[in-house]
This record gives sequence, C-alpha cells and structure tokens, in this order.
Amino acid sequence: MPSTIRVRAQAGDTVTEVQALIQHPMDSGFVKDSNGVLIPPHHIETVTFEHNGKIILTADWGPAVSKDPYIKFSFKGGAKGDALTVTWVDNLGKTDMLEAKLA
Amino acid sequence: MSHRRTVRWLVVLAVCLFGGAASPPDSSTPAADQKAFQDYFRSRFPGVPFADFANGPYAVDAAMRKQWEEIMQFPPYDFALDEGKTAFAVKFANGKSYADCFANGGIGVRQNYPYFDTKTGDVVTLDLAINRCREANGEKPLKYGTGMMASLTAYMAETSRGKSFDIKIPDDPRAREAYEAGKQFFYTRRGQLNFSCASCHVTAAGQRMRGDILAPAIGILAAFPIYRSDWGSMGTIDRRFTTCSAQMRSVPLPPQDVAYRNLEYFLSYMGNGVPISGPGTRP
Amino acid sequence: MKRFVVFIALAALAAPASAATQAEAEVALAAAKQAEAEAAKYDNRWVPAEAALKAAETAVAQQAWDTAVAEANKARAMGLRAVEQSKEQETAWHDAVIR
Amino acid sequence: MQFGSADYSPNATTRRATLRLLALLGIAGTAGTARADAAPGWPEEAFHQKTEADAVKTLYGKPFEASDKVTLDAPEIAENGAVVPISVSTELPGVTTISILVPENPFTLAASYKFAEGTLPSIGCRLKMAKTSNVVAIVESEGKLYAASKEVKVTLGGCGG
Repeated sequence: MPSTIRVRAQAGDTVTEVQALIQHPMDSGFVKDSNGVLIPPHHIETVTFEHNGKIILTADWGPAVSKDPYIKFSFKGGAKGDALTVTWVDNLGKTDMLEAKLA
Repeated sequence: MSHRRTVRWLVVLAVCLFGGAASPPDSSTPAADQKAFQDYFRSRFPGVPFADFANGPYAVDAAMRKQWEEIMQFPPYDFALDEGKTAFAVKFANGKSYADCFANGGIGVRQNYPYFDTKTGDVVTLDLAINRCREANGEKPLKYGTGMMASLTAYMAETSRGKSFDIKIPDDPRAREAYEAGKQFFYTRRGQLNFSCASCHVTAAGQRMRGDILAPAIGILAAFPIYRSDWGSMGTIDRRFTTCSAQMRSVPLPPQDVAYRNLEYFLSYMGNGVPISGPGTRP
Repeated sequence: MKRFVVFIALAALAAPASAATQAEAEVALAAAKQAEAEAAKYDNRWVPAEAALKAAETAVAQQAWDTAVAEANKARAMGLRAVEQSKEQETAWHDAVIR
Repeated sequence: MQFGSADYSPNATTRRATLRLLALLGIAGTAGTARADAAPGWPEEAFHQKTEADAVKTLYGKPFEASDKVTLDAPEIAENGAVVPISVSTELPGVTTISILVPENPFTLAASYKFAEGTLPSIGCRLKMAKTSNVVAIVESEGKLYAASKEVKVTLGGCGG
C-alpha cells in the first residue's frame, strides 16, 4: 500500500521549504451521507514534522481542515539528504508516518 | 441581432426545404464548424491565449486562477496519478499490459482520443479503449467515472501534457454521423431546466452560475480527469457528463453511452489545437 | 417561464382525486410509464418525473391509491412535457449552433 | 449515477508509528490508557468552542490585539468553501504559534501550529468554510497575541467547472 503522506522538501541556501499532502477524508461530523445519515467525525488531530529527529513544526487540526490536507512551511538550515519525518494521528487513533530525504 | 435573425430564417428555410426531418443535416462541414467554434471563443475572450482554454474557468477568471495556482502547488490528484502510474505498469494475468494495447505504449497518446474506429463503427474514448484492452486480455472491465479508471486516465493524460487535441473525422459516413449526433446533443436542450450543454458553456461561458464560473466549451475536456473539490475525489469525463445531465434535471445516461461518446467526439474535435492539461483540479 | 406555467397547470390538473381505486391507480401508473418511455427515446427523462414515477410505484405497492394516482399523473405530465420539449428541439437546436 | 469516493485506508496503522508519535509528544509509556487512541496534546476543548472569544480564551487564556504585522492571505470569494487556500505570515519576532479561526464555522478554531526555533513564522493550508465568514489569524509572538482578519465570501457551488 502506498503512503498516505506526500512530501516535497527542497533545501535552499538558507531555508528549506516543505510542502506536504496527506490523503485523509477529514470528515467533519456535520455532513450527511446520501441516506441522510450523519457521517461521524474522522479527522487528523495532529501532524508532526521532524528534521533529523528534532520537531520543527506541530500542526493541531480540527475538522475544518480540508479533505486531503495540505501544509506548507519553511525552516532554517537543512541540507540535501537530511531526514524529514512526517507523522499524523487522527481522532480514531489511526496514524501514518513517512521518512523522506531533503532534496 | 440581425445576424442571429438571418441565421434563424435560414434555419426555418432549411427546415421547410428538408421537410422538417428529425434532424436535418447541417450544411456546414466539421472543419467549418470547428473554425466558427474557435473563432467564437477567441473573440469572446480576446485576452485568453488559445492554449489556456485547457484550464477551463481559470482561463477566464483571475481571482479563481490565483486559488487554483495555490492548489496546483500540491494538487490533490497526486495520489490518483501515482496509483495510475503503478497500475499502468502492472501486467495482466496473461503477461500482457496496457502498453500492448496502445500506440507508443500508451505514453503521450491522450490527445488522439476519442477516435472513430472504422472497424467497429463507433467512437472509442480513452476510457473505453482501456476497458476494451482489459477485456481483450481476459480482465474484468473497470467501473467508469472514478476510482482506478480516473487514476489510469490521469496517468495517461499526464504523459500527454502539452500535446494538442488532434481528433480526426475519417472519411466514413458513420464517423460523420457520430460527429453530427454529438453536435446535436451539445446544442439540444433537455431536462426540466431546459438547458443544453451550450446554454452554460457557450452562451453563459465565463459567467457565474451560483458560485461557480462556467468554463468555456472550447478545450473543456483537456483537463480531464479532474479532482473536483465539490466531489472531494477524482472524476472522469463520464462523471462530469452525468453530473451535468443531473444538474439540468435530466436523468443521466449510462457512462460511455453512445450519445455521451459522440458528444465527447464532437467536443474534443472542437478543441483541436488546445493542449492536454490533465489531470486537473476544479472547484 | 411559459414552460413553468404549463408545468404548474398540468401539475394542478394532477391534484389527487379523492378515494381513487386500485384500477385508477394502475391506469395512471401505466400512462406515466408510457410517457416516460417515450421521453427515454429522446434521452430526455426528467429527474423529477422519474422521482414521481418511483413514488407512484411505491404508493401502488403500499395500496395508497390516491397518492399513486397523484404521483403518476405528475410523472405523466412531466413525461409528456419532456417529449414535447424534445420534439421542439429536433429542429430548434440548429438555432443555437455557433456559425 | 452514484460514484463512490476514494478508498481511504491509512495502512500504516503500525505500532511503531503510534509509539513514535507518543514518544514525540512526550508521553511515552502511556500507551494503553483511555486516550491513547487520540492525539495526545491535541487541544480538544479549544477545538470545540463556538465563538472567537471562547476559542482564543480556551487555547491561550489571554487577549489579542489587531496588528498590521500579521499578513493573512485569503481569497475574497472562495471558489469552493470545501477548499479555501489560506496563508499566514508575520515579521514579528519570537513566534511560537499561529492559529487560524473561522468564526462562522460550527467550531471556530480550524488549525493551530506550533513553531520550533528556526522554523519561519509562515504557514499555508487549505480550510473548509461552511459559509461567508471572517478568517482570523492569531500569531503568538514573544508571549503576546496579534491578529489579522479578512472576510472570505462563500457561495453555493456545484455547477461550473
């Protein structure tokens, strides 16, 4: 099975730009299905980004984050080949993790 | 508009001459239709470079374009694209693969679909070709509209980006019939709301329909399959046609119905010269 | 607009007849099905017509004859209107062609 | 015609990933407790507040002031309320968190980001908006809160494209 996490991270001269896309329904709990039954909330609560084992960004998300969520940020330092780890956990306790290398 | 009135009189005259038959043949040729169609959109949207019609509503609305560009920084179809690429390479049980069914191994050929098959006598869309390939190799056909069919067509479109639609109408009366049927479908009003495809994508193109900007008909299929935020998932041309029908309060036809295939044939031919941009994203 | 007026007028005609019989419901349903089949020949069944037809079938199954007649008449009226629309469009579409 | 949606099966519900996350969030050894199935440290109460004031109070417990040093980029008219691109950045120093609020949504707080030293105070994301609303960005800089807001119009979609 392919990862639910997609990362693009490019190390620049001074900063590294990180973009990530996560495959997740992000059901808010406010939407009904075609039978009129409320779809229970199912959304990511926390995403953590680590650079060489050190946390650089933590995202806490509610159900208002769009389906297949996207995030973009930058950090100082970071060299080609460094490890970037992305981990998410949702309200049902499901989780996924991806270890990428900076390009 | 006197031009319009003249046209109307000519139509009335034509109807009289041809006795008002079910669908009197239009005297114009596909090539003349195409020129008129493209000229219409060029003059309607003079600021839009022709190739940009591949980007649908984003070609004609700057504010929407900005949001699209943000989405395209990491487009949500990325997962489907990867899935399609992987699936495309997988061998069937008999050892063959999709590549064996298509010219150039299926790479960079999207712009030639749909084509008229003079052997089978019908219009073959890319989606249909994929399923005919599967069936010819003893595999079950895929469900049309979304899922794996969207992923495979996404990958095949992606390998064809920048190549212009190059739809041909062979010298075969059946091909011409399919074209004419597609043309008639495009301009025919149906459904409780009494809309035709042209009502939205010609007459009202570039205008707002509820919250959305209506895409110009020219090149409108270049971006397919698309990830629509409204769907929250991928959809093929079938999915778009069926939802268009439903929005006009007309019961959708089955995916790949001959009427939809003919429509795709006509519409793609009108867009000859517009580059493939799929897979795409739309609101 | 005119179409809507016609539609509403037809819908009004389809107002439930009180205490319809099973026979009346079945006749109405058959007529509705026929109209929808005709519309289907033009690839032009209307979504609400199909919905009314389904409602009529459900009502027949539940022996709710009044509802069945009302829904069937609604479906038939819309089915006929769709056929009329399609016949009109057989020539009218030429008017819309970009030339 | 009913089209199914994509199949989501976050496969890697691995023990390793879970443990790693728990460890990351500094609560190693708590696996097996009642809340072990949700993200530890996720500010649940703040995410359930229905007004801007309550959300900020629950999350931060202190007031905020408007600042032109907070840059909030959001469209004037969302092309689809389901996917509204939002970005927030600031030139303020010592930024530790940035939160984004949508007061007209059922729950006001949409997202909250914690920045480590060396991470630039700038974030881009995509949010759902139920209807036309202000979007409020709150930046925590050297312990103080600064805000910017912008109205985003959300109209009914479902037709074009």
